[in-house]
Amino acid sequence: MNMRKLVLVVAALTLVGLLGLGAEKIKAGFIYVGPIGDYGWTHAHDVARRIVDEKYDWLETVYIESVPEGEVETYIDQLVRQGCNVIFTTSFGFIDGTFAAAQRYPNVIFAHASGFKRAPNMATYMADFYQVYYLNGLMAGALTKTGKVGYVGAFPIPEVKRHISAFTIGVREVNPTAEVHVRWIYEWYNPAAAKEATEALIAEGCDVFAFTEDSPTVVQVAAERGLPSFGHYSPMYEFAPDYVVSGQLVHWEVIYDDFLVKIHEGIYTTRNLAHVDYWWLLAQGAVECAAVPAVVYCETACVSDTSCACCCGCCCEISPSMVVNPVYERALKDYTINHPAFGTISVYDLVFLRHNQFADPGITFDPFEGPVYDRKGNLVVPAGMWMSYDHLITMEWAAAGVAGPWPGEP
Amino acid sequence: MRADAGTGRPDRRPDSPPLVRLEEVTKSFPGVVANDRVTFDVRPGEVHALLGENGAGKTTLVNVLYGLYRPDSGFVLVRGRRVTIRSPREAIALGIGMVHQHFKLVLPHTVAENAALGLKGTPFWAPARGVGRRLRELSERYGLPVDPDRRVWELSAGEQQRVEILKALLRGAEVLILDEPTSVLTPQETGELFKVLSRMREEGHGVIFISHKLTEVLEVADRITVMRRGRVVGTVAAAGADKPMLARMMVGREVVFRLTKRACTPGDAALNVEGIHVRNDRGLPAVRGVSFSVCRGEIFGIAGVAGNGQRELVEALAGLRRIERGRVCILGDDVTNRSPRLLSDIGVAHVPEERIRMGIVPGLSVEENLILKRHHRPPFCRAGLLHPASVRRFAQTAIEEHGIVTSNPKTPAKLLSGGNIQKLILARELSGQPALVLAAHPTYGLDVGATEQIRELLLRQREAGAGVLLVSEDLEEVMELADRIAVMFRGEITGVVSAGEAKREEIGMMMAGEERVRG
Amino acid sequence: MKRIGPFIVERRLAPPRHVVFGVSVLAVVVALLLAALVFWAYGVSPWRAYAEIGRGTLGTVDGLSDIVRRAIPLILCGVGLTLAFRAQFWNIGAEGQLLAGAVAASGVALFVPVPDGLRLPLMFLAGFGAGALWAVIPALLRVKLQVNEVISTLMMNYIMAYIVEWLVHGPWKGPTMRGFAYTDMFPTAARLPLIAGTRVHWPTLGVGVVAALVVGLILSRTRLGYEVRVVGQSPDAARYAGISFTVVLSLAMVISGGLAALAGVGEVAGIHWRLRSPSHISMGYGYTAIIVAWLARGSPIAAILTALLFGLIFAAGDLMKTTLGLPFQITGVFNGLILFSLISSDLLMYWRIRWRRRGEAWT
Amino acid sequence: MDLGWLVSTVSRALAFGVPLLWGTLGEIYAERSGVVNLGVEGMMILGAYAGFAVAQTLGHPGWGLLAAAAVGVVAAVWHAFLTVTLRANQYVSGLALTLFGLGLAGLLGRGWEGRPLRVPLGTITVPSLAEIPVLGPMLFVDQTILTYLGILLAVVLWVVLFRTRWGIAIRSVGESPATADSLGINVTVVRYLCVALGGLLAGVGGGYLSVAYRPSWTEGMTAGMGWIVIALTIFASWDPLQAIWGAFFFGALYHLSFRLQAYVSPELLKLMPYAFAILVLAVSGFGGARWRRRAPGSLGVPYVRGER
Repeated sequence: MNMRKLVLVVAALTLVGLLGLGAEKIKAGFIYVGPIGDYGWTHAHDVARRIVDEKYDWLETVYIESVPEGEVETYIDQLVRQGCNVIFTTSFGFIDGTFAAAQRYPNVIFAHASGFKRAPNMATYMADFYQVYYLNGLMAGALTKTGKVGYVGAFPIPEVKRHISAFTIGVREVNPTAEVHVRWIYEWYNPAAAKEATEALIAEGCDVFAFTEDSPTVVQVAAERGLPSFGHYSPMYEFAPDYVVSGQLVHWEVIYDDFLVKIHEGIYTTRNLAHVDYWWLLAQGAVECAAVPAVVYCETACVSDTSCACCCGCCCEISPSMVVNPVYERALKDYTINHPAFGTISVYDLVFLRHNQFADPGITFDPFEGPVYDRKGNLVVPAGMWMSYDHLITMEWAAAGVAGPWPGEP
Repeated sequence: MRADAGTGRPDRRPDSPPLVRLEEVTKSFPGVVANDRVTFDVRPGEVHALLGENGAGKTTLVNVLYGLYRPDSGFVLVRGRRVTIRSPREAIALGIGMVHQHFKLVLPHTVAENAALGLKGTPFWAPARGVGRRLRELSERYGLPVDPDRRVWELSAGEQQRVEILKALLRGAEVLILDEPTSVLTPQETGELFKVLSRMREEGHGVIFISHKLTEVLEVADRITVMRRGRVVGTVAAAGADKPMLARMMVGREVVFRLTKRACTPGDAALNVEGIHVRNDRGLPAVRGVSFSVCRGEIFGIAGVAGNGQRELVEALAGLRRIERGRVCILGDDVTNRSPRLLSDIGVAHVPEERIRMGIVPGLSVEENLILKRHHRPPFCRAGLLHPASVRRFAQTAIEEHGIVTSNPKTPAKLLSGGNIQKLILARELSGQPALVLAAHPTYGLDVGATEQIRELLLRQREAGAGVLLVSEDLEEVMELADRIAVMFRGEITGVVSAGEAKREEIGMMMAGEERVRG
Repeated sequence: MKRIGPFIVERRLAPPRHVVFGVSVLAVVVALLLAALVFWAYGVSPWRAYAEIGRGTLGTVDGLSDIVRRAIPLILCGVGLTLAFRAQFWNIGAEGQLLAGAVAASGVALFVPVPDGLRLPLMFLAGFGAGALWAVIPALLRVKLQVNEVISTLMMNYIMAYIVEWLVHGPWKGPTMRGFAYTDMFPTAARLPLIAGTRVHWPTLGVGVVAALVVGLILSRTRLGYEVRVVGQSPDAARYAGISFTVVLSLAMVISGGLAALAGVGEVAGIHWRLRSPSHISMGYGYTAIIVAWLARGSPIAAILTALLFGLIFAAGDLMKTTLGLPFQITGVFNGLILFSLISSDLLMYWRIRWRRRGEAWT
Repeated sequence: MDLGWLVSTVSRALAFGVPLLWGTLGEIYAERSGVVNLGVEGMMILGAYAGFAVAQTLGHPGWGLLAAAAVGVVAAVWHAFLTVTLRANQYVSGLALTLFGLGLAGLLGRGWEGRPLRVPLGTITVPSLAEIPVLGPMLFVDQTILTYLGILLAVVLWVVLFRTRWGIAIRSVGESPATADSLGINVTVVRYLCVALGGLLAGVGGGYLSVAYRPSWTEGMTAGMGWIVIALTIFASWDPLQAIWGAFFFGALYHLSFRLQAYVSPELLKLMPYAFAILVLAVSGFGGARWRRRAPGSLGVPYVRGER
């Protein structure tokens, strides 16, 4: 008797809780692995947080930066105690702690970036760049004169390897003999190492650069030598306006916006997230191929440092994105190739053509469209096939044309 | 330079005004009054000796004069003017120079660099070159030959002393303080030093000569001031003084060092040393082919000026220093280069030269220090565990037997007085019937009472059948205690004589390496 | 002896225990006052800050358990360091030794086939061994080749950190981690039990407390402890007494490094359940333990208390980040301040200040 | 192997070796006077922070370097106060300085994080010398003025140390402070000055990182260089001239860890400077007393007048 009453009360409370969650204010906590002042990953997440925070009245956000991976549970505890009902953890290393916390706090919604463990109240999300890197690769292939393109990688993990291979496939598509030389710095954020790695690549004769590292170091070092490069993560055009050809930009706010609105509307609850996995690319607008981003939120008092720098006083006009730096427009238009699919075409046109294929909600092309051979000559993607999602996020092989160390190469 | 100015007639009038005068100086340290209303002066052209036992307060007094200590009360007059000397720099500026007992030299530097250190008027660039030139002039004038470009650590003690004197002269010292200058010199070198001092006297310098050796003081000084326990006992003219009188003033009673010493009954060899070679800390040969033997029931004395290899010899015998060549046998067993622990276990006692640095662990308690050598053996240690009750029992006995003055066996050893520390070491080393006692400078720096007690103890060991190797700089002590005396010079034994037939002069010559006597 | 106004300042040779304690507490208080200035400069009222910290750490079970959890590695490293410091062996390498323990424990957890019941004990054993081995190298380098241990242990921290990096990027990279640089999760049998409702891995805590007691006994009641003290206080006397530096320093470092390594075992088996990048395994526990041992003045028992104090500071640092919105670097500033005021207070212990008695001279 | 390798390696070694060289020269002076300062890392990071913040605010790298030097001096004088005046343990004080410096610089630098410096210290090309084949591009292109100033400074500091009155005083204070004191050298002043000089040079070394080498502020951007400096000081036998090639040798190692990545595991290359420091110390431990590179006689020992 008593027991049944208890069950009823609990059920009622849970229901009220769930409904309430849908209707009332959301307090979202963000846990970052790095300092918000880096120029990459954490910074981008924080910019996105501020954008969504400004956008919705029903949303309140808090964040904690520089959280060691093993300590994430402690901080989740504290956020829950502060009343957060949605918690984003933004580093792969938070995977165990977030998953454990999701078990302990069944009434809190968790979302973990870049991971693969999910639960009824824990989703995963990722905005990936490999399509953008491919587009950048096309341009790099056209711009290199020495036939050597430099790439400074942070860690030899599948994410970065995927980017390098996509980039290399792009380079090879327009310049079949070019090589992509890779150096690892084994850190997400180490300007000194990035500089020395770039110098090492320059010494080897590389003359175009791309990278995965959270600072504009590579761009600046290359620019000092008058060499073009591609920005990464944040807009880096302003650091070297004459030398940033294009770049990869992220828009985490697109994912956060979607996710939080769906919670607010009661679509996502603490019970139905086990299969919610955002893998958003160009088509969803979570990433962008550009030297300068398209949209600038200026009515909301300087949300992005970069927009601030270029239009101080926050009287920004909404400008179209700069996909290709005009400085390099000529060179890319003059570089024509005989493409197996499109015949004679300038690289400039090819970039936009491919871009449109990616941006098409139906996505009609993938950089890893078979046949793809790794650099040891093995066929890794059969002709006509695309890579599966699982294959993409676990890939370890290096595409043909990659030169340099490749730890963990199969 | 003041030294250049004083080339006129030496001024030896006894009534000429003093160069410096210390008036009623009192200086105390925690627990001890080192100087108690001391008045002392030195006039131009005189050597004024400051005589007293170790710890009488001589060094403290001159340290006050040299600005190293500030007096608690009293004051200093230089050429009649009252001055406050806050630092050696000010003392130097006032024309006071000092040669410390332990030389204040920077060993890795050259002679010229040492001389240039802190010297006013040296050129900024390449100071060593300019000073070297002046050094050569001065050494010629005062008869102090030394090469300015040599590294100080390569020099002998006598040469290092010359550098110190030159340093003072270079700084225009009118008053030169020499603290125990002869303790590191051979008799011959001492003679040379005395010649230099008379040269300085002729040039009008005042010299303060600190010593506890009566003979020397009588030989070199014009006036003698005797200190005891921080006070001045009296000042006498050297011309009217003699040894017994000075000794009485110094010690406060008639000195009779009469130890009852039974005739030696040498037994088997306790120690056999065959042609050993040992290097010093700098890797240079310090002991070169030394051979001798010590019998049980015998005290074998080693005399010689410090720094001629005695320290290295003793350390080698105690297992603390590698023997490069040669053989050491104790009680007939070859123990060459065995560990100190093994040697100690087979009955070698070692009373080390540096008793505070090596002989005790200052922070550990008295009782813990008493088991230093035997802490690893029963009854103090079983299966790796210490046995506090046995330690306590052993300590209480030792403290009583040797009259170690300590409030409590748990007191840190560093709080004991020098004499008590040495008693602690002897209590530890002589417990358990050692077969061989290595005693290095066992009475150095101790007061008369403790000295006698310790000599007594060594004789008792001899009678109990131990072989005793006694190393001392104090020739009197060696002659008094030892049955046979060896003299070391430059790492070799220049000769062995039996105590009965030894003459001071003969040993003195041997200490200078002059003569070899078979014995 | 000096006179300052009506006071006499005298040197003392051996400060009594209560003076040592009083001065140490005073040092911590001074550091807290200095830290209050930092708070104030940051626009946070120091009162509020300390009140929040007090409430958030000492006032809740979560807070208390967090203090203890952070204190566990500090106890183990700190206790080990007191032993090394008593031998005057400046082991700055607890961080590297901790990582060595983490590596060995991970190796056993992931790759050694043993029955489940034996897995954890074996992990502790292997961890101790690895830390001991890593720590004995600088001891031997010092005894045999006169290599300054401050330099060698410091450099070996970096070397071990790179070895861990290499392992997680290379041979030990977990097949289930989708290429990320982590090892796989430990099997359940290789995870330490926690006190219910907290993240305190109590077996390691127990090991730490026992280690403190054992090291305390070693120091006071064993031949090794005696020899450690002799070597530390007077190397010349140790040589004279025939104590083998090789044996004593090696053993002291075996224990010191082994205990630091146990802290590493506790971290991977109790918190992370895997090996990961070194900067995430240890929050600089090995370095903080130096302060822990220093503040404990060489007493392993006192190291438990000082470790808890620094556990509190770590926990307070977390709290400052979340509730006061202060940046995390403030913990480093804090630790630096405490260390500064501690070492400055050392001198204080050796001076006694008392009123000038009537009749004592002025100068 | 072609000359290009050599040219780029030497050139990069010079660029990366600069902070090491400046820091080491400073530490040599501090240690020559008898004071170990393990706070180099802390002084460098404070210098890096101050250099960046001031250069960014005032818009000229020169001011930044001046500020870096000043901050280094302040930090070093603090160390000197603790170790010389209060006679605290030099090792622990240095560690505290490093902890404190890293924390404080991180705290203050939060607002500046990641932002590139507006006006970095430019590189220079030495006219006419740059034309020399091989040597020109190797030594006279793409270096900042601090590279040459550093080498010049090393020579000057060597001359001062071994050929002037001041040098004799400094070395004597480090070998035997009692002797120096007895001859009227003010040990305290000499030690303060040498430690302060050490801080000044370490500060400039740190400033170079944030103003010239990588013109931006990053938390912890010294990344263990301070410890390499400590090792280098020993490696160079406390000799400013030997510090030159020591610093550039370690600089080359760092560069090569990226150049040789394809052939050697990068972790192995990165731990090389640290392993090498231990190795050098161990090797110099062989061969007995005569061969040993001698540390200043009273290194790490506080001086107390009249203490016996």
